[in-house]
Amino acid sequence: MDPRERIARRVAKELKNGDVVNLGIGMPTMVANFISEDIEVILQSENGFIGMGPIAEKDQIDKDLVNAGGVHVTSKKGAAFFDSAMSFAIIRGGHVDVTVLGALQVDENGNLANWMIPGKLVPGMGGAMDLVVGAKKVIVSMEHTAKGKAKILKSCNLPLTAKGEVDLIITEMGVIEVTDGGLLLKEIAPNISLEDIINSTEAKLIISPILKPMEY
Amino acid sequence: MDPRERIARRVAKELKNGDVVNLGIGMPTMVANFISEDIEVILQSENGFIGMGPIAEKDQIDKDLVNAGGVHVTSKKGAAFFDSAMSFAIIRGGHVDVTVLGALQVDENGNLANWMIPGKLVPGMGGAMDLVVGAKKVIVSMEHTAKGKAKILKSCNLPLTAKGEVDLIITEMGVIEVTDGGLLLKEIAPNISLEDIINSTEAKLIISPILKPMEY
Amino acid sequence: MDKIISMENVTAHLKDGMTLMIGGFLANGTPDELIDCLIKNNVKDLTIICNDTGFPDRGIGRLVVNKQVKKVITSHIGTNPETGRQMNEGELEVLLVPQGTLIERIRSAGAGLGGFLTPTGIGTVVEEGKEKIVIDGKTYLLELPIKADMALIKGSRVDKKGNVWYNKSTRNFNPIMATAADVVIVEADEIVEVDEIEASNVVTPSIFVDYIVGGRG
Amino acid sequence: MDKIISMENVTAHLKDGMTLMIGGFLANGTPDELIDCLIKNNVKDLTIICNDTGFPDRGIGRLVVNKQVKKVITSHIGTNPETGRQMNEGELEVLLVPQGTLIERIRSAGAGLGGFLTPTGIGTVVEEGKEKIVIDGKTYLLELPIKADMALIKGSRVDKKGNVWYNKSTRNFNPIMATAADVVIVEADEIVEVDEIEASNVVTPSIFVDYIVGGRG
Repeated sequence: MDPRERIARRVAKELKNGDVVNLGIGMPTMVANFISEDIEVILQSENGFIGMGPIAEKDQIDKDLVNAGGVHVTSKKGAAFFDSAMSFAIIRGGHVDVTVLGALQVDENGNLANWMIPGKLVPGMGGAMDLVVGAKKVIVSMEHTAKGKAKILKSCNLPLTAKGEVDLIITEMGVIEVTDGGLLLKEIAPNISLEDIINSTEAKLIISPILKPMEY
Repeated sequence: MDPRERIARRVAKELKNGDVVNLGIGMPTMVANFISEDIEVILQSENGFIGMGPIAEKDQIDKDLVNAGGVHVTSKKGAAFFDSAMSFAIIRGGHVDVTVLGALQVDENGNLANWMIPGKLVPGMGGAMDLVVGAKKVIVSMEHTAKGKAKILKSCNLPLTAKGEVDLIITEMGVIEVTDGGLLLKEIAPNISLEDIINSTEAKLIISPILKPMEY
Repeated sequence: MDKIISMENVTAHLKDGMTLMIGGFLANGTPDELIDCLIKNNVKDLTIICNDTGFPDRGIGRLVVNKQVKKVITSHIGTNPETGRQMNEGELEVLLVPQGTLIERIRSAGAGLGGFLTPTGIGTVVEEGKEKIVIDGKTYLLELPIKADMALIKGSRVDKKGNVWYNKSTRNFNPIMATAADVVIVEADEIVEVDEIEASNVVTPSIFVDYIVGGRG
Repeated sequence: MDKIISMENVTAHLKDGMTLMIGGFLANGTPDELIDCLIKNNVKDLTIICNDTGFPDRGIGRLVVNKQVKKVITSHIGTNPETGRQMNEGELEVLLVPQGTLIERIRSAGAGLGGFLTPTGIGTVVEEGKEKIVIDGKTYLLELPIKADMALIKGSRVDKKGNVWYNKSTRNFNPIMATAADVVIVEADEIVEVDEIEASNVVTPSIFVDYIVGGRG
């Protein structure tokens, strides 16, 4: 299985019935494909609606309906549209249960950097800063390293998206919880050794006494 | 003609085509009856709509439509309803051209007191403080005196509704503009002498060099 | 996730001493049956946040008359003489807030803001005890958010997921209050199937609504 | 008070150096014909306030590509490489603002507020130069209102008085921008008779709209 799919599948398991969830652009979007059919999750799209459905097939395209990535999507029964002020009232006001975002870097203190690389890539923060501050639970979903370099650091050195807001990090190697005491490794992927994950992580990992195999 | 009707008629002359107008409870409400048919004035009701029409006749009553006084009214073609946050965004944001309110006291500095008499009458300010601060033009419409006592004072002694926001005072005796130099009497009612109005006013009145008869 | 409950089931959520937001403007757009329920259960020592205290026999005023209210945070009490009487006798604490400031304070809580700056109330008793901040030479009051344990609101049409549409002037404080309380109960004039309210016409998205009770229509 | 004008008449209102708000989110709900008009007239040195700079060939990005923009205040430029290039070359000033803060700053201006306190941006470069205020032990940034000379917005249905209804995700920044500019021009997908939009479904009340131009639908 593709590592990105493994990550998306594992993130999907974090979602509970009734959760209001915002999925970031890219890999987090894949999470929608793996949500259990036994639960109902309400997807919020920060350009202004709840009840987002799958990407529109060619014959489903509605010129007036896109997601926050500008891609034509569908809406589910019971969807509701609103303006951007309401959208961010929902986001900042704690009415989103879970937000899932990618990261350039994340660190031991739950700091997140995902919006710019000075002198190189400056896309802008879009709604990410509000989402990370406002959502009740912040899940970073990403590949564990980038070109062999660690992304889970002692301390982020790229400009931050938010300070101390990350709750959970899910990669193809494992599941790490941000706790007051540091990064707690709770699950490890079946094909990965403790040594592998420790070597791929700059931050100190506390190994959970009840470390479990990561299930997708 | 009833003095209150004269006041309402004169206030109506201040309104221009296209004006968005909020009329306070009581006498200001009467102004609507005297707006020229040559112009279109849009009435805003702070409980949440524009396009307010006349009081509902018995067969026109809609249980879901009242004005800010709780009275069943009608709405005009092109009306629009909104919530209270939007209503006060309109009011405070300078999108109301004229507000017309009654007063307990008004003074030389354009201060207004119209929301309470300590130990006696404490109805609350409702939307008055926002209206007086937010509307582009504030017209006080009231009878010139209360039980023979002056209401236009050197300085209000009742708790203020707002400081220095009144633009124009219209009573059955005359029309007074609040200027940086003080209260400028611009129009005087036909049946009233200068002595009458000066004696009925505690504040100093500057008599306009082009004092005109007040027309209704 | 069936949100529709009976009025009897509302009772379990009511507690003496709660802070309640109640929608409506002079008894228009007020959830009357939920107020009946509060009266029937004689829930006491309530702090109520509302635009006004209605009339002695209509709207929120009935709770005042029935002496269930300890404190009211509101913009207007003039249409209910009983509120004024209890205030003067020291039986009821009344905090008067300008209407635009009151609704914005509620919105601020719902929107995750720490407060806002308003010109309303400068130079009046409203500014007492509040921080003043000057921006570009103009003075503003710093007003703080206000939230509640529960919001009781009234919707004209509510679909079974909890999306709400309000008819005409019944909207007033209702949709904003729905964003600023831990638990939100909407009393529906009419409960409709999902998608009977066009998605672009929904005013309160379903995620704000916890429970729906059917009104008398 | 006929608000409907031709695209030629829009020209008279355009000036080099203006500050413009333009609605839309990644070219969805953007007034494309009004952007055509800005391009045709080659209006220069614009300051543009917008959610994002769209794409090089779609949405607001076309004005960037055509070098008509001096400064842009926005939350995202990643989908338009030309914005980044001009920024890096020093040809274009870019001020990046978190999306929720940007829309709230616009709302704040339209609503007559002096600013608001937000937790967004604390501990990041966004806080540089801004006042921090602690409320109940939590730190917030004081963010200030932002207004424009003109707002160009897109409406799905606009009645002849100027009441606007937006379909689905085209709403985004449009209704809030309509409250915060001296002159507001709405490009309509469809112009309808007064009262064809039910009064309780109007999103932007007519009083905010100065001119209506008919779009291609």
